[in-house]
Amino acid sequence: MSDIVIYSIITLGAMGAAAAIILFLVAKKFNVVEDPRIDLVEEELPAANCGGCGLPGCRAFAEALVKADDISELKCPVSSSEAMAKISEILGKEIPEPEPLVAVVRCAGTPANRPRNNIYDGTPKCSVASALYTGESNCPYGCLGLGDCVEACRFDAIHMNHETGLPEVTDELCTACNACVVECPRNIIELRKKNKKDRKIYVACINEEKGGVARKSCKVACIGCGKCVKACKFDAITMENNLAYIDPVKCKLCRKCAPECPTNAILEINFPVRKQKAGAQAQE
Amino acid sequence: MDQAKNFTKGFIRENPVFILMLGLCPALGTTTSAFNGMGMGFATMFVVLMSNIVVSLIKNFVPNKVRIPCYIVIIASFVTIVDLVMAGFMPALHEQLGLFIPLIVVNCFVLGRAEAFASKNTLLSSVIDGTGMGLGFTFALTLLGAAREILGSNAIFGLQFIEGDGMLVFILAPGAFIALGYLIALANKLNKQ
Amino acid sequence: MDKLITVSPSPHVYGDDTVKKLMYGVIYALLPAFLVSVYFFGIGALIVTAISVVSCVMFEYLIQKYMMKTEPSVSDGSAAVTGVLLAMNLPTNIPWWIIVIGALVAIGVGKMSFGGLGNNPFNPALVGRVFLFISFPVQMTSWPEPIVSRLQYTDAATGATPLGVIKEGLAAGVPMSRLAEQIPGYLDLFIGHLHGSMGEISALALLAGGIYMIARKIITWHIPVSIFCTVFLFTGILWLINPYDNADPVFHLITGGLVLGAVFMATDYATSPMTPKGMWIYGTGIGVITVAIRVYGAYPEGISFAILIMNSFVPLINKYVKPNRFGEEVKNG
Amino acid sequence: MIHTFPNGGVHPAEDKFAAGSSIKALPVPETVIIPLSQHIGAPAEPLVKKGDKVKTGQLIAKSKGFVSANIHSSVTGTVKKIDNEPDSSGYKRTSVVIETEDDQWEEGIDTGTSIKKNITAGPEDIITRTLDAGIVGLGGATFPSHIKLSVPKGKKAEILIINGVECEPCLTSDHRLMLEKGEELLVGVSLIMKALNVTRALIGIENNKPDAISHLSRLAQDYDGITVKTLKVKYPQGGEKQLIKALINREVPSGGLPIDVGTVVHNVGTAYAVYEAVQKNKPLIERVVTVTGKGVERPSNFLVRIGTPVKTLIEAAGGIPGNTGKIVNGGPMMGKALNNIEVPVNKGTSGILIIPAPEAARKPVVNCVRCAKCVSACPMGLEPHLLMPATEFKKWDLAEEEKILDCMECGSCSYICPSGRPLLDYIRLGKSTVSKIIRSRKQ
Amino acid sequence: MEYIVIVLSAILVNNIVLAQFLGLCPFFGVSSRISTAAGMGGAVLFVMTVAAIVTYLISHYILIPFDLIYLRTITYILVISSLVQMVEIILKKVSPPLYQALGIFLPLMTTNCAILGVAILVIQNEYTLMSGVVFAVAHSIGFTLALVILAGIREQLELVNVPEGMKGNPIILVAAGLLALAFMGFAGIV
Repeated sequence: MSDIVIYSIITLGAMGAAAAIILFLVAKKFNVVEDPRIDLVEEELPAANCGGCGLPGCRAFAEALVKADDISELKCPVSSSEAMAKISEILGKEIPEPEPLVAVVRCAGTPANRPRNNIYDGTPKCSVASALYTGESNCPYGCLGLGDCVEACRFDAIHMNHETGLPEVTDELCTACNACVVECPRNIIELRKKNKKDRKIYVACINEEKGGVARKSCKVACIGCGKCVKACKFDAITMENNLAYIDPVKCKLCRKCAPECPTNAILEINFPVRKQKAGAQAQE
Repeated sequence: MDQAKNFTKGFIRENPVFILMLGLCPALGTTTSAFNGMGMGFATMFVVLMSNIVVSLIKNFVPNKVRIPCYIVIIASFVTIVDLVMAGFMPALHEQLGLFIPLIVVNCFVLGRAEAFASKNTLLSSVIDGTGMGLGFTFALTLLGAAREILGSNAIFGLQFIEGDGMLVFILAPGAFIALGYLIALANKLNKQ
Repeated sequence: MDKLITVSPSPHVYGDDTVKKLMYGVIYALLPAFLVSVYFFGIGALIVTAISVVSCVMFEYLIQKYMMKTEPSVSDGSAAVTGVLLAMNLPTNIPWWIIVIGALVAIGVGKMSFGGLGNNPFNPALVGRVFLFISFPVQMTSWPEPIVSRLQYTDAATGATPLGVIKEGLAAGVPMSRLAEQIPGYLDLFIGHLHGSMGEISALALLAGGIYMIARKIITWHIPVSIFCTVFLFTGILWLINPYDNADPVFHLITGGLVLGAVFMATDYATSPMTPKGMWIYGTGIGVITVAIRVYGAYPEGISFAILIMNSFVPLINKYVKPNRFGEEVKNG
Repeated sequence: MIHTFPNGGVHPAEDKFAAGSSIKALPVPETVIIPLSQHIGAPAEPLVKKGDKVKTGQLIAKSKGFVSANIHSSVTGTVKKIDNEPDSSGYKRTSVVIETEDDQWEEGIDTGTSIKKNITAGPEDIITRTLDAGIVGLGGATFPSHIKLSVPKGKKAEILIINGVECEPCLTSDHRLMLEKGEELLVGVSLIMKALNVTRALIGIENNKPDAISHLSRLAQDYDGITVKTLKVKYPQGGEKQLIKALINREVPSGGLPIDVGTVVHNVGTAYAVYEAVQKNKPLIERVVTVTGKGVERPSNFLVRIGTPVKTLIEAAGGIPGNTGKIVNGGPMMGKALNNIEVPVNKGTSGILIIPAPEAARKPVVNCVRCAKCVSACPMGLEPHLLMPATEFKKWDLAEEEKILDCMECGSCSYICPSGRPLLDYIRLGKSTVSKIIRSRKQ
Repeated sequence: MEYIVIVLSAILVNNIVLAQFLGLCPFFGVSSRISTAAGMGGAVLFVMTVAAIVTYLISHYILIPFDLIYLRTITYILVISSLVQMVEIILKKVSPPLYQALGIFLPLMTTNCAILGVAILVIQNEYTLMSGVVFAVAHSIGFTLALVILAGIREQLELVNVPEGMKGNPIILVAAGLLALAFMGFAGIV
């Protein structure tokens, strides 16, 4: 019995020592200088080398983590979220908490406001329709209503309202990831500052045509009359290419501009109902 | 960490087979019947538990550079113990599981637990984690084994409930893949709810 | 103009082909083979086909409606084609519940799990057939006697297929010349008077269907022809080397499911290559594997497995065998 | 032996209803809208302003840059405004709107009908005249023609190919032009040959126009080096690359130009315009437009002043039929559907097609069955079934690898697809995205 | 002839992945791209062959003479893991391109049960060294074949809409199951 124990210990010990020495020598001789953070990150990983992350082994994953600008896409099925948090700490790749933003759809061209003059029968994608022509209305700037933004959203925060034919953003779910902004072929969606109680006030139109032309294709188009610019006390509204724009940073939410707009192109959302002229604000 | 949660996570939420897709080789290779699956599950569970204990005990003495080889040696020792014990006491089951007993050593689930959990947590947590995950693994293997046995030989734990042969294909390799595929789909669905 | 005009990207005209037309074309092409088997196997052929088609269509409908929650598209006829093809691959005395299992596997596992028509990497009917073949080897290999069993569904007198006779005979060391006496004459084999799966018996009727499909441009000739050529060549060489232990190439061509497989199963759109060059590789592969299984393997018949195996290579073939790109080889003449 | 290109192509119903109707000159319209960008390349720069009086044939906008073309007034009258007017896509482009008062031609333009066969101009003169006259490819591509007439350094043109294929179904404008202006056309071809310094020219015509083939063949006997070749009917034989392959069996390499294989391709309409510009000093202010469709009362070929609203043409052909579903600028395979018939005819308008409502609708889209019909229909040897999902799932690497940029947007794949899949819609999208990616990579 | 039997058996009939359930983690983990799958196959070919040789020598010259068969598992895994690490370090220095092509798969080898499994099988089947090498090479070819085929199917599935519930692992397992079903046709071929 003792023989077995002795032999086992000797053999294993000898092999272990041999392996260790060889590895040590080899590692010395063939040393390659690498980003030291890779090792640090690798230490936090489970070293299961299971390939579950889609990359061949934990080291490859660590390298990918070090290389990547945005590590939120890289996931290890074995590691806990604490480990990942620690890794992001090592890499310092946590994006600084930005000012909260929310996506806003700058078009109010419902079928009632913006009559259809043809039927689109192509692939139901805004990008396809936009490359082809102006869309089902005459407004070459307006929302095509085919939902590329809805598809782009990974957080289920944007949905098509089938009555208005326009997308609507659920503010609580919106992470301001910019995906819909990039996807919209007409640049209708904008990320704007998130205000208290999700209040917002903005020009729901990006039509740069001359007033008459814009008005002809859509009842609620901004016609570039400039009344809102005069009404604003904070210089928050600028007029460019026949189009008013409310700077979300300068805007103090005073609501002076909205009643001035002759076409109701300025939308106020989540404000208490106005005492006078309440009927005109049907946007809630 | 909440120990109860720590214990139960292995069943569905972080089930090594259904969710993490670890340890698939024994999960498919040994589950020709519910009993075989369970046997393999318990053997693996023993190794996970023991290696978790040892790793958690020695975690402060092992230099970081050589920790992986150390863990592998620890695991391999327990695997050898299981192998020898099973060969001695349950030769029939040992024969059935065959190659997959020594291969527990390369089951990335076992090493994963040692590295990801036991090397960073207390002894108690590690024991609970090892037991929970081990039971989850056993549960998965038993379930898969049961499904294959029911479909493949009209029996469960060896008890014939319908006369005649079942769908032989479920005892064979293709059935294993297909059955696990649908079980994972089911687990995903349950997990979502 | 009273109505609004339509606007869409070009082109503004479309060809006449629809998936529905193509699928029903396949069903029409299968009719002769079906009629021949009704002639030889009678009531069994009718029952097996009916159960198979109904259960395939039903499973597809139920899965689409209640599991995938999409608009059911069973009217396109693809489920019916799978049903008929599955039936064609079964003996006509097989118990009904086995057919239902086969249909569930074919449609549920083979087709709908991948997202339905066109997404499946393996031919659904063959998935169903091979699944049954491995699961229920006894029931799947007892072939009813042609003509005499016409009025019986199950419990008919059974016999072995010509390929089975040869496989067992050769394994037992009986020379080919003696075995030839135990199998029907070549004319019977060609018309379909033999033991076998419901739809595989009549090479003549199947070829007629194949010619119809090629004429209607439902399939191209490349796959069937490449399979036939490869099988003929391969078995021909074996036969020339050793005529005592190998059946002759004509026998191999007209027996078993070769014609059914080559014309109807291997040409399945979703699971066959996209280019003529790829089709030749695919067909040759099927031919070689079929003969290898028939001659060296454990099973007397190999075309089903061969097609499934080559199905798995199709993504690779499609990836590496591309159509002739215009302007790639500049030959100025 | 009747030639065609070997791989791909489809054969839609030809429906050449207007083939028998001779070219009629349409009266000068009351107002014309002349866009400043009727060609590929930079828009022309206006030379007139609001209130100016212009004469027919007067230069009103000058080409800006190398790839650009001159624009001439097609009527005599007063410039009403220079403003953004919708083009055939509905998007607005700068255009000159002229109210017609009279039809007085600019001095020096020969408006007579006699045929001037005698060529006196040298190669340089021919190119200059083409540039001055604002001639662009009249087959629909609207690429400025003078560029194609000047062979780049280091390259040599051997054969001139004249495209009389008119492979688009329904359209007949080139067919009628070949029948009625054959002599002028051949003089035009000789002029282009002289400009390019080549001795051989092939005119390719599909065999569904036997009258044009025999007419031109007979006339061509008097012209050195010009041969008429009969081609089998197959769409898209009018594509430059396919036509070159069909006629002289040379393949233009991927991303290359016809000149890379020693040829230059011009449309018959362009050849006729070159004749008019050089021999008659007449700028490009009118063209032949087919107005046709199943429900159209009088399918016709009109000689139309550039800038005439499409509506005027349709009315001249009998008005819009009651069951109209779609109005297409161009042929059914590559034409552009209009959402507004006030838009003007421009240099690239070869036809106006009116499609009845039942035929205007697309087929319902079902799963791809991988039937490979699109692969065998693609004249460029691409795999539309692969390019569409590559775009759909945003796999741009795959799309680029599979040569999505070689697609010529002929629409054969969408035409043939039994599943009604909008292959070309996606491929077009993929093309624009992939070329954007390539451009940004180069920077 | 013996070698042909070993080769055909290992590649087609008893395919290491599809029939023996070894090496499933990389089979599912590294089969998303054909190129990656091929790289992994190359790495497996190399490591499996070397591992089979080294473990054979250890078994025959250390374990059997000293009657230490029960140390098999522990010594093999030790040897394989050191071997893999050594090869990785050397490759990284000596041939960075090769390291890029193969080396990145090397860490996966330690926990690839196919490597250890084949090493044990070589001893269990009592092969000679030469047969053992053929066995290891054939098995790695079989592994690569299955891996590349599955990668092809997965690349194709990436371009279609798989139903929500089956997306990801389930459909890959089903595809692998059907692949195994197809490969059953080779039964009895040797």
